[in-house]
Amino acid sequence: MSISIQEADFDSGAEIATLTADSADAGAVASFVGLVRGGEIRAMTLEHYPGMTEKALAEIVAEARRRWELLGVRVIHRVGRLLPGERIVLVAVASTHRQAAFAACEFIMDYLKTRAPFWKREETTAGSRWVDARESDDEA
Amino acid sequence: MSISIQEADFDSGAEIATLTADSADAGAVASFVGLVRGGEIRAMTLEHYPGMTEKALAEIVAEARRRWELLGVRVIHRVGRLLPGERIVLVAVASTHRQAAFAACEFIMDYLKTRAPFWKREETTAGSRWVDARESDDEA
Amino acid sequence: MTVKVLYFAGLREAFGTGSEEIVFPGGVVTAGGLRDHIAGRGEPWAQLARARNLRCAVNQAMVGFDAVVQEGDEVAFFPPVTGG
Amino acid sequence: MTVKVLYFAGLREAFGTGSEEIVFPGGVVTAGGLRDHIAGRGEPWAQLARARNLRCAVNQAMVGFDAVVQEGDEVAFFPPVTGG
Repeated sequence: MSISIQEADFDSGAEIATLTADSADAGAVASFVGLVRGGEIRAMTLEHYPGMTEKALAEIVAEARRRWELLGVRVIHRVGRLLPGERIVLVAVASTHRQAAFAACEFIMDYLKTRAPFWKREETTAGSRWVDARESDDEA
Repeated sequence: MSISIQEADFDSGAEIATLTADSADAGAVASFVGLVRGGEIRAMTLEHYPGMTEKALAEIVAEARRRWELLGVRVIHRVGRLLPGERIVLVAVASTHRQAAFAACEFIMDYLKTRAPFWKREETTAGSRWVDARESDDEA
Repeated sequence: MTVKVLYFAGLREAFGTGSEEIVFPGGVVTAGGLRDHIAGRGEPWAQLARARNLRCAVNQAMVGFDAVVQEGDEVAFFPPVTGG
Repeated sequence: MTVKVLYFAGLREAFGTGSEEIVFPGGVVTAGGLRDHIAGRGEPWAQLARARNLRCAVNQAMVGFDAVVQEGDEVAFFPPVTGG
Protein backbone atom coordinates (compact mmCIF):
# COMPACT_ATOMS: atom_id res chain seq x y z
CA MET A 1 0.00 0.00 0.00
CA SER A 2 1.28 3.38 -0.93
CA ILE A 3 -0.12 6.83 -0.18
CA SER A 4 1.15 10.08 -1.65
CA ILE A 5 0.04 13.63 -1.10
CA GLN A 6 1.75 15.75 -3.69
CA GLU A 7 1.50 18.81 -5.90
CA ALA A 8 2.62 16.94 -9.00
CA ASP A 9 0.27 15.30 -11.47
CA PHE A 10 0.28 11.51 -11.85
CA ASP A 11 0.00 8.89 -14.59
CA SER A 12 -3.11 6.83 -13.85
CA GLY A 13 -2.20 4.02 -16.23
CA ALA A 14 1.31 3.61 -14.87
CA GLU A 15 0.01 3.56 -11.29
CA ILE A 16 -2.59 0.92 -12.13
CA ALA A 17 0.03 -1.19 -13.89
CA THR A 18 2.51 -0.89 -11.01
CA LEU A 19 -0.12 -2.03 -8.56
CA THR A 20 -0.43 -5.44 -10.21
CA ALA A 21 3.10 -5.89 -11.48
CA ASP A 22 4.15 -7.90 -8.43
CA SER A 23 1.06 -9.98 -7.86
CA ALA A 24 0.15 -12.98 -10.00
CA ASP A 25 -3.20 -13.17 -8.18
CA ALA A 26 -4.36 -9.68 -9.01
CA GLY A 27 -7.07 -10.25 -11.57
CA ALA A 28 -8.94 -7.05 -10.80
CA VAL A 29 -8.05 -3.40 -10.40
CA ALA A 30 -10.81 -0.93 -9.64
CA SER A 31 -9.80 2.68 -9.76
CA PHE A 32 -11.17 6.15 -9.48
CA VAL A 33 -9.82 9.39 -10.85
CA GLY A 34 -11.32 12.65 -9.63
CA LEU A 35 -10.91 15.82 -11.63
CA VAL A 36 -11.59 19.50 -11.06
CA ARG A 37 -14.93 20.20 -12.69
CA GLY A 38 -15.28 23.24 -14.87
CA GLY A 39 -18.41 25.33 -15.08
CA GLU A 40 -18.17 28.30 -12.72
CA ILE A 41 -14.95 27.18 -11.12
CA ARG A 42 -11.81 28.86 -12.44
CA ALA A 43 -9.47 27.09 -10.08
CA MET A 44 -9.48 25.09 -6.87
CA THR A 45 -6.83 25.12 -4.17
CA LEU A 46 -6.45 22.16 -1.85
CA GLU A 47 -4.78 22.45 1.53
CA HIS A 48 -3.92 19.60 3.85
CA TYR A 49 -2.43 19.03 7.30
CA PRO A 50 0.98 17.51 6.57
CA GLY A 51 1.43 14.46 8.75
CA MET A 52 -2.14 14.17 9.96
CA THR A 53 -3.64 13.83 6.48
CA GLU A 54 -1.22 11.06 5.54
CA LYS A 55 -1.95 9.32 8.82
CA ALA A 56 -5.71 9.58 8.27
CA LEU A 57 -5.42 8.13 4.77
CA ALA A 58 -3.20 5.30 5.99
CA GLU A 59 -5.80 4.45 8.62
CA ILE A 60 -8.66 4.33 6.13
CA VAL A 61 -6.63 2.17 3.75
CA ALA A 62 -5.81 -0.16 6.64
CA GLU A 63 -9.53 -0.31 7.47
CA ALA A 64 -10.30 -1.20 3.85
CA ARG A 65 -7.72 -3.98 4.00
CA ARG A 66 -9.38 -5.36 7.11
CA ARG A 67 -12.79 -5.35 5.43
CA TRP A 68 -11.80 -6.81 2.05
CA GLU A 69 -9.08 -9.10 0.76
CA LEU A 70 -6.91 -6.70 -1.15
CA LEU A 71 -3.61 -7.22 -2.90
CA GLY A 72 -2.62 -3.60 -3.30
CA VAL A 73 -3.88 -0.07 -2.74
CA ARG A 74 -2.53 3.12 -4.24
CA VAL A 75 -3.76 6.56 -3.19
CA ILE A 76 -2.47 9.79 -4.70
CA HIS A 77 -4.01 13.09 -3.67
CA ARG A 78 -2.85 16.34 -5.09
CA VAL A 79 -2.69 19.61 -3.16
CA GLY A 80 -2.11 23.19 -4.27
CA ARG A 81 -3.86 25.14 -6.98
CA LEU A 82 -5.55 23.05 -9.68
CA LEU A 83 -7.38 24.12 -12.83
CA PRO A 84 -10.57 22.65 -14.31
CA GLY A 85 -9.91 19.31 -15.96
CA GLU A 86 -6.83 18.63 -13.84
CA ARG A 87 -6.61 15.36 -11.94
CA ILE A 88 -7.07 15.68 -8.16
CA VAL A 89 -7.08 12.17 -6.84
CA LEU A 90 -6.41 8.57 -7.78
CA VAL A 91 -7.50 5.57 -5.77
CA ALA A 92 -6.62 2.21 -7.27
CA VAL A 93 -7.31 -1.11 -5.57
CA ALA A 94 -6.10 -4.51 -6.70
CA SER A 95 -7.75 -7.70 -5.60
CA THR A 96 -8.36 -11.24 -6.71
CA HIS A 97 -12.04 -10.42 -7.25
CA ARG A 98 -13.69 -7.41 -8.77
CA GLN A 99 -16.38 -7.00 -6.11
CA ALA A 100 -13.77 -6.49 -3.39
CA ALA A 101 -11.80 -4.10 -5.59
CA PHE A 102 -14.87 -1.99 -6.39
CA ALA A 103 -16.18 -1.95 -2.83
CA ALA A 104 -12.86 -0.97 -1.30
CA CYS A 105 -12.19 1.70 -3.92
CA GLU A 106 -15.57 3.29 -3.33
CA PHE A 107 -15.14 3.03 0.44
CA ILE A 108 -11.81 4.85 0.34
CA MET A 109 -13.17 7.49 -2.04
CA ASP A 110 -16.19 8.14 0.19
CA TYR A 111 -13.88 8.77 3.10
CA LEU A 112 -11.57 10.97 1.04
CA LYS A 113 -14.39 13.12 -0.27
CA THR A 114 -16.10 13.65 3.04
CA ARG A 115 -13.87 13.18 6.03
CA ALA A 116 -10.22 13.35 4.98
CA PRO A 117 -8.31 16.36 6.33
CA PHE A 118 -8.36 18.56 3.25
CA TRP A 119 -9.72 22.06 2.82
CA LYS A 120 -10.82 23.45 -0.52
CA ARG A 121 -10.86 26.97 -1.77
CA GLU A 122 -12.69 27.74 -4.98
CA GLU A 123 -11.99 30.59 -7.34
CA THR A 124 -14.89 31.74 -9.47
CA THR A 125 -15.38 34.89 -11.52
CA ALA A 126 -17.09 36.28 -8.40
CA GLY A 127 -13.96 35.79 -6.27
CA SER A 128 -12.41 33.19 -4.03
CA ARG A 129 -13.81 31.42 -0.99
CA TRP A 130 -13.29 28.41 1.24
CA VAL A 131 -15.84 25.71 0.61
CA ASP A 132 -18.28 24.93 3.42
CA ALA A 133 -18.19 21.42 4.83
CA ARG A 134 -21.89 20.88 4.18
CA GLU A 135 -21.70 21.56 0.46
CA SER A 136 -18.39 19.95 -0.24
CA ASP A 137 -19.58 16.46 -1.18
CA ASP A 138 -21.65 17.78 -4.06
CA GLU A 139 -18.70 17.32 -6.26
CA ALA A 140 -17.67 14.20 -8.14
CA MET B 1 -19.37 5.94 -25.91
CA SER B 2 -16.86 3.70 -27.54
CA ILE B 3 -16.52 -0.07 -27.58
CA SER B 4 -13.59 -2.01 -28.95
CA ILE B 5 -12.93 -5.70 -29.18
CA GLN B 6 -9.35 -6.16 -30.18
CA GLU B 7 -6.26 -8.33 -29.89
CA ALA B 8 -4.01 -5.38 -29.09
CA ASP B 9 -3.18 -4.22 -25.58
CA PHE B 10 -4.38 -0.79 -24.42
CA ASP B 11 -3.12 2.14 -22.34
CA SER B 12 -5.47 2.48 -19.36
CA GLY B 13 -4.29 5.96 -18.42
CA ALA B 14 -4.62 7.35 -21.93
CA GLU B 15 -8.12 5.89 -22.25
CA ILE B 16 -9.20 7.39 -18.92
CA ALA B 17 -7.77 10.77 -19.91
CA THR B 18 -9.45 10.72 -23.33
CA LEU B 19 -12.79 9.99 -21.73
CA THR B 20 -12.81 13.29 -19.86
CA ALA B 21 -10.89 15.47 -22.28
CA ASP B 22 -14.04 16.83 -23.90
CA SER B 23 -16.26 17.23 -20.87
CA ALA B 24 -15.87 20.06 -18.39
CA ASP B 25 -18.48 18.41 -16.15
CA ALA B 26 -16.69 15.11 -15.77
CA GLY B 27 -15.47 15.21 -12.19
CA ALA B 28 -15.38 11.45 -11.76
CA VAL B 29 -14.00 8.50 -13.68
CA ALA B 30 -14.45 5.01 -12.28
CA SER B 31 -12.62 2.31 -14.09
CA PHE B 32 -11.85 -1.35 -13.96
CA VAL B 33 -8.97 -3.27 -15.44
CA GLY B 34 -9.15 -7.04 -15.52
CA LEU B 35 -6.00 -9.13 -15.91
CA VAL B 36 -5.21 -12.75 -16.53
CA ARG B 37 -4.48 -14.26 -13.17
CA GLY B 38 -1.46 -16.47 -12.78
CA GLY B 39 -1.30 -19.48 -10.53
CA GLU B 40 -2.06 -22.62 -12.50
CA ILE B 41 -3.01 -20.79 -15.67
CA ARG B 42 -0.28 -20.65 -18.29
CA ALA B 43 -2.41 -18.80 -20.85
CA MET B 44 -6.01 -17.94 -21.60
CA THR B 45 -7.59 -17.67 -25.02
CA LEU B 46 -10.69 -15.56 -25.50
CA GLU B 47 -13.03 -16.07 -28.40
CA HIS B 48 -15.97 -13.87 -29.33
CA TYR B 49 -18.76 -13.72 -31.88
CA PRO B 50 -17.79 -10.84 -34.16
CA GLY B 51 -20.77 -8.58 -34.60
CA MET B 52 -22.95 -10.09 -31.91
CA THR B 53 -20.50 -9.44 -29.12
CA GLU B 54 -20.11 -5.78 -30.10
CA LYS B 55 -23.89 -5.45 -30.32
CA ALA B 56 -24.35 -7.02 -26.89
CA LEU B 57 -21.82 -4.67 -25.33
CA ALA B 58 -23.39 -1.65 -27.01
CA GLU B 59 -26.75 -2.67 -25.57
CA ILE B 60 -25.46 -3.03 -22.04
CA VAL B 61 -23.68 0.33 -22.24
CA ALA B 62 -26.91 1.91 -23.52
CA GLU B 63 -28.74 0.33 -20.59
CA ALA B 64 -26.16 1.80 -18.17
CA ARG B 65 -26.67 5.22 -19.74
CA ARG B 66 -30.41 4.92 -19.17
CA ARG B 67 -29.91 4.00 -15.52
CA TRP B 68 -27.29 6.60 -14.62
CA GLU B 69 -26.30 10.04 -15.84
CA LEU B 70 -23.06 9.33 -17.59
CA LEU B 71 -20.80 11.57 -19.61
CA GLY B 72 -18.72 8.91 -21.28
CA VAL B 73 -18.15 5.17 -21.36
CA ARG B 74 -15.18 3.31 -22.77
CA VAL B 75 -15.05 -0.47 -23.09
CA ILE B 76 -12.08 -2.36 -24.47
CA HIS B 77 -12.08 -6.13 -24.45
CA ARG B 78 -9.20 -8.14 -25.76
CA VAL B 79 -9.52 -11.46 -27.55
CA GLY B 80 -6.96 -14.04 -28.56
CA ARG B 81 -4.29 -15.71 -26.45
CA LEU B 82 -3.27 -13.82 -23.31
CA LEU B 83 -0.62 -14.61 -20.74
CA PRO B 84 -0.83 -14.23 -16.95
CA GLY B 85 -0.56 -10.59 -15.96
CA GLU B 86 -1.80 -9.33 -19.31
CA ARG B 87 -4.71 -6.90 -19.41
CA ILE B 88 -7.99 -8.41 -20.64
CA VAL B 89 -10.55 -5.70 -20.21
CA LEU B 90 -10.99 -2.02 -19.45
CA VAL B 91 -14.27 -0.40 -18.52
CA ALA B 92 -14.07 3.31 -17.76
CA VAL B 93 -17.08 5.47 -16.95
CA ALA B 94 -17.11 9.25 -16.62
CA SER B 95 -19.82 11.09 -14.75
CA THR B 96 -20.45 14.23 -12.80
CA HIS B 97 -20.71 12.20 -9.62
CA ARG B 98 -18.65 9.32 -8.37
CA GLN B 99 -21.56 7.15 -7.23
CA ALA B 100 -22.98 7.01 -10.75
CA ALA B 101 -19.55 6.31 -12.22
CA PHE B 102 -18.88 3.45 -9.78
CA ALA B 103 -22.33 1.91 -10.12
CA ALA B 104 -22.32 2.00 -13.91
CA CYS B 105 -18.78 0.63 -14.14
CA GLU B 106 -19.61 -2.28 -11.86
CA PHE B 107 -22.89 -2.92 -13.72
CA ILE B 108 -21.11 -3.16 -17.06
CA MET B 109 -18.36 -5.36 -15.61
CA ASP B 110 -20.90 -7.74 -14.05
CA TYR B 111 -22.51 -8.16 -17.44
CA LEU B 112 -19.18 -8.61 -19.20
CA LYS B 113 -17.96 -11.26 -16.79
CA THR B 114 -21.11 -13.33 -16.77
CA ARG B 115 -23.29 -12.84 -19.83
CA ALA B 116 -21.26 -11.24 -22.62
CA PRO B 117 -20.66 -13.48 -25.65
CA PHE B 118 -17.12 -14.59 -24.92
CA TRP B 119 -15.71 -18.05 -24.50
CA LYS B 120 -12.56 -18.78 -22.56
CA ARG B 121 -10.05 -21.53 -22.98
CA GLU B 122 -7.49 -22.06 -20.27
CA GLU B 123 -4.09 -23.64 -20.69
CA THR B 124 -2.59 -25.23 -17.60
CA THR B 125 0.31 -27.58 -17.18
CA ALA B 126 -2.33 -30.36 -17.36
CA GLY B 127 -3.49 -29.26 -20.80
CA SER B 128 -6.02 -26.99 -22.37
CA ARG B 129 -9.78 -26.83 -21.89
CA TRP B 130 -12.79 -24.62 -22.46
CA VAL B 131 -14.05 -23.07 -19.25
CA ASP B 132 -17.49 -24.14 -18.04
CA ALA B 133 -20.11 -21.44 -17.76
CA ARG B 134 -20.80 -22.28 -14.13
CA GLU B 135 -17.25 -21.75 -12.94
CA SER B 136 -16.35 -18.81 -15.13
CA ASP B 137 -17.28 -15.98 -12.79
CA ASP B 138 -14.88 -17.20 -10.14
CA GLU B 139 -12.26 -15.05 -11.67
CA ALA B 140 -11.63 -11.39 -10.99
CA MET C 1 -32.92 -22.33 -48.80
CA THR C 2 -29.43 -21.36 -47.78
CA VAL C 3 -28.37 -20.24 -44.31
CA LYS C 4 -25.00 -19.32 -42.87
CA VAL C 5 -24.18 -21.35 -39.79
CA LEU C 6 -21.52 -20.37 -37.26
CA TYR C 7 -19.88 -22.42 -34.51
CA PHE C 8 -17.91 -21.13 -31.55
CA ALA C 9 -15.55 -22.36 -28.87
CA GLY C 10 -15.49 -26.15 -28.40
CA LEU C 11 -17.92 -26.76 -31.26
CA ARG C 12 -15.77 -24.78 -33.68
CA GLU C 13 -12.76 -26.83 -32.63
CA ALA C 14 -14.57 -30.15 -32.84
CA PHE C 15 -15.96 -29.37 -36.29
CA GLY C 16 -12.68 -27.95 -37.56
CA THR C 17 -14.49 -24.92 -38.90
CA GLY C 18 -16.19 -21.80 -37.58
CA SER C 19 -18.74 -21.43 -40.34
CA GLU C 20 -20.42 -23.12 -43.25
CA GLU C 21 -23.27 -22.57 -45.65
CA ILE C 22 -26.06 -25.04 -45.29
CA VAL C 23 -28.58 -25.71 -48.01
CA PHE C 24 -31.78 -26.92 -46.49
CA PRO C 25 -34.78 -28.35 -48.35
CA GLY C 26 -37.83 -26.11 -48.06
CA GLY C 27 -38.23 -22.41 -47.22
CA VAL C 28 -38.50 -22.44 -43.43
CA VAL C 29 -37.20 -24.45 -40.48
CA THR C 30 -36.84 -23.97 -36.76
CA ALA C 31 -33.44 -23.50 -35.17
CA GLY C 32 -33.95 -26.89 -33.55
CA GLY C 33 -34.78 -28.45 -36.91
CA LEU C 34 -31.63 -27.00 -38.41
CA ARG C 35 -29.61 -28.33 -35.46
CA ASP C 36 -31.07 -31.82 -35.94
CA HIS C 37 -30.41 -31.65 -39.66
CA ILE C 38 -26.74 -30.86 -39.09
CA ALA C 39 -26.42 -33.45 -36.29
CA GLY C 40 -27.88 -36.04 -38.63
CA ARG C 41 -24.73 -35.91 -40.73
CA GLY C 42 -23.00 -38.05 -38.09
CA GLU C 43 -19.83 -37.38 -36.10
CA PRO C 44 -18.50 -34.91 -35.22
CA TRP C 45 -21.75 -33.05 -35.95
CA ALA C 46 -23.84 -35.45 -33.92
CA GLN C 47 -22.61 -33.80 -30.75
CA LEU C 48 -24.89 -30.84 -31.55
CA ALA C 49 -27.76 -33.11 -30.57
CA ARG C 50 -25.99 -34.32 -27.40
CA ALA C 51 -24.62 -30.98 -26.20
CA ARG C 52 -25.84 -29.98 -22.77
CA ASN C 53 -27.02 -26.38 -22.74
CA LEU C 54 -26.44 -25.71 -26.42
CA ARG C 55 -27.20 -22.08 -27.22
CA CYS C 56 -28.46 -20.61 -30.46
CA ALA C 57 -28.56 -17.14 -32.00
CA VAL C 58 -30.36 -16.14 -35.18
CA ASN C 59 -29.07 -12.99 -36.83
CA GLN C 60 -26.98 -12.28 -33.73
CA ALA C 61 -29.87 -12.39 -31.27
CA MET C 62 -30.25 -15.21 -28.75
CA VAL C 63 -33.26 -17.40 -29.50
CA GLY C 64 -34.90 -20.62 -28.38
CA PHE C 65 -34.83 -23.69 -30.61
CA ASP C 66 -38.40 -23.03 -31.72
CA ALA C 67 -37.28 -19.83 -33.44
CA VAL C 68 -37.88 -19.66 -37.18
CA VAL C 69 -34.90 -19.66 -39.54
CA GLN C 70 -35.32 -18.27 -43.02
CA GLU C 71 -33.36 -17.86 -46.24
CA GLY C 72 -30.23 -15.81 -45.72
CA ASP C 73 -30.28 -15.92 -41.92
CA GLU C 74 -27.12 -16.19 -39.88
CA VAL C 75 -27.54 -18.97 -37.32
CA ALA C 76 -24.97 -19.59 -34.62
CA PHE C 77 -24.58 -22.60 -32.29
CA PHE C 78 -22.37 -22.38 -29.25
CA PRO C 79 -21.93 -23.47 -25.64
CA PRO C 80 -23.06 -21.18 -22.82
CA VAL C 81 -20.93 -18.05 -22.81
CA THR C 82 -18.25 -17.87 -20.16
CA GLY C 83 -17.93 -14.08 -20.10
CA GLY C 84 -14.98 -11.79 -20.52
CA MET D 1 4.94 25.39 28.90
CA THR D 2 5.43 25.68 25.19
CA VAL D 3 3.14 24.19 22.53
CA LYS D 4 3.20 24.39 18.78
CA VAL D 5 -0.08 25.65 17.35
CA LEU D 6 -1.14 25.20 13.73
CA TYR D 7 -3.91 26.89 11.74
CA PHE D 8 -5.42 25.76 8.46
CA ALA D 9 -7.58 27.08 5.65
CA GLY D 10 -9.51 30.30 6.46
CA LEU D 11 -7.91 30.60 9.90
CA ARG D 12 -4.43 30.38 8.48
CA GLU D 13 -5.28 33.11 6.01
CA ALA D 14 -6.96 35.35 8.59
CA PHE D 15 -4.01 35.04 10.99
CA GLY D 16 -1.40 35.48 8.28
CA THR D 17 0.44 32.41 9.55
CA GLY D 18 0.06 28.66 9.62
CA SER D 19 1.92 28.03 12.87
CA GLU D 20 3.29 29.62 15.98
CA GLU D 21 4.80 28.64 19.29
CA ILE D 22 2.70 29.59 22.28
CA VAL D 23 4.13 29.86 25.76
CA PHE D 24 1.42 29.23 28.27
CA PRO D 25 1.68 29.76 32.04
CA GLY D 26 1.42 26.47 33.92
CA GLY D 27 2.03 22.89 32.92
CA VAL D 28 -1.36 21.78 31.62
CA VAL D 29 -4.36 23.30 29.85
CA THR D 30 -7.33 22.01 27.88
CA ALA D 31 -7.56 22.54 24.14
CA GLY D 32 -10.48 24.88 24.87
CA GLY D 33 -8.39 26.79 27.38
CA LEU D 34 -5.62 27.20 24.84
CA ARG D 35 -8.14 28.37 22.24
CA ASP D 36 -9.52 30.98 24.69
CA HIS D 37 -6.03 32.11 25.59
CA ILE D 38 -5.18 32.73 21.94
CA ALA D 39 -8.56 34.35 21.22
CA GLY D 40 -7.97 36.66 24.18
CA ARG D 41 -5.19 38.41 22.28
CA GLY D 42 -7.86 40.27 20.28
CA GLU D 43 -8.45 40.41 16.52
CA PRO D 44 -7.87 38.55 14.33
CA TRP D 45 -7.38 35.77 16.92
CA ALA D 46 -10.70 36.51 18.60
CA GLN D 47 -12.47 34.71 15.77
CA LEU D 48 -11.24 31.42 17.25
CA ALA D 49 -13.81 31.98 20.00
CA ARG D 50 -16.55 32.89 17.51
CA ALA D 51 -15.89 30.22 14.90
CA ARG D 52 -18.82 27.93 14.28
CA ASN D 53 -17.76 24.29 14.28
CA LEU D 54 -14.11 24.94 15.08
CA ARG D 55 -12.18 21.68 15.07
CA CYS D 56 -9.12 20.74 17.06
CA ALA D 57 -6.43 18.10 16.83
CA VAL D 58 -3.77 17.34 19.41
CA ASN D 59 -0.72 15.55 18.08
CA GLN D 60 -2.57 14.94 14.81
CA ALA D 61 -5.55 13.21 16.36
CA MET D 62 -8.98 14.84 16.43
CA VAL D 63 -10.02 15.75 19.98
CA GLY D 64 -12.75 17.60 21.84
CA PHE D 65 -12.00 20.93 23.55
CA ASP D 66 -11.77 19.23 26.92
CA ALA D 67 -8.69 17.32 25.76
CA VAL D 68 -5.52 17.95 27.75
CA VAL D 69 -2.63 19.77 26.14
CA GLN D 70 0.84 19.33 27.53
CA GLU D 71 4.35 20.64 27.03
CA GLY D 72 5.62 19.94 23.52
CA ASP D 73 2.24 19.01 22.05
CA GLU D 74 1.23 19.97 18.53
CA VAL D 75 -2.22 21.55 18.61
CA ALA D 76 -4.11 22.41 15.43
CA PHE D 77 -7.23 24.55 14.98
CA PHE D 78 -9.17 24.41 11.73
CA PRO D 79 -12.64 24.59 10.20
CA PRO D 80 -14.49 21.36 9.38
CA VAL D 81 -12.67 19.48 6.67
CA THR D 82 -14.15 19.70 3.21
CA GLY D 83 -12.59 16.52 1.87
CA GLY D 84 -10.47 15.85 -1.14
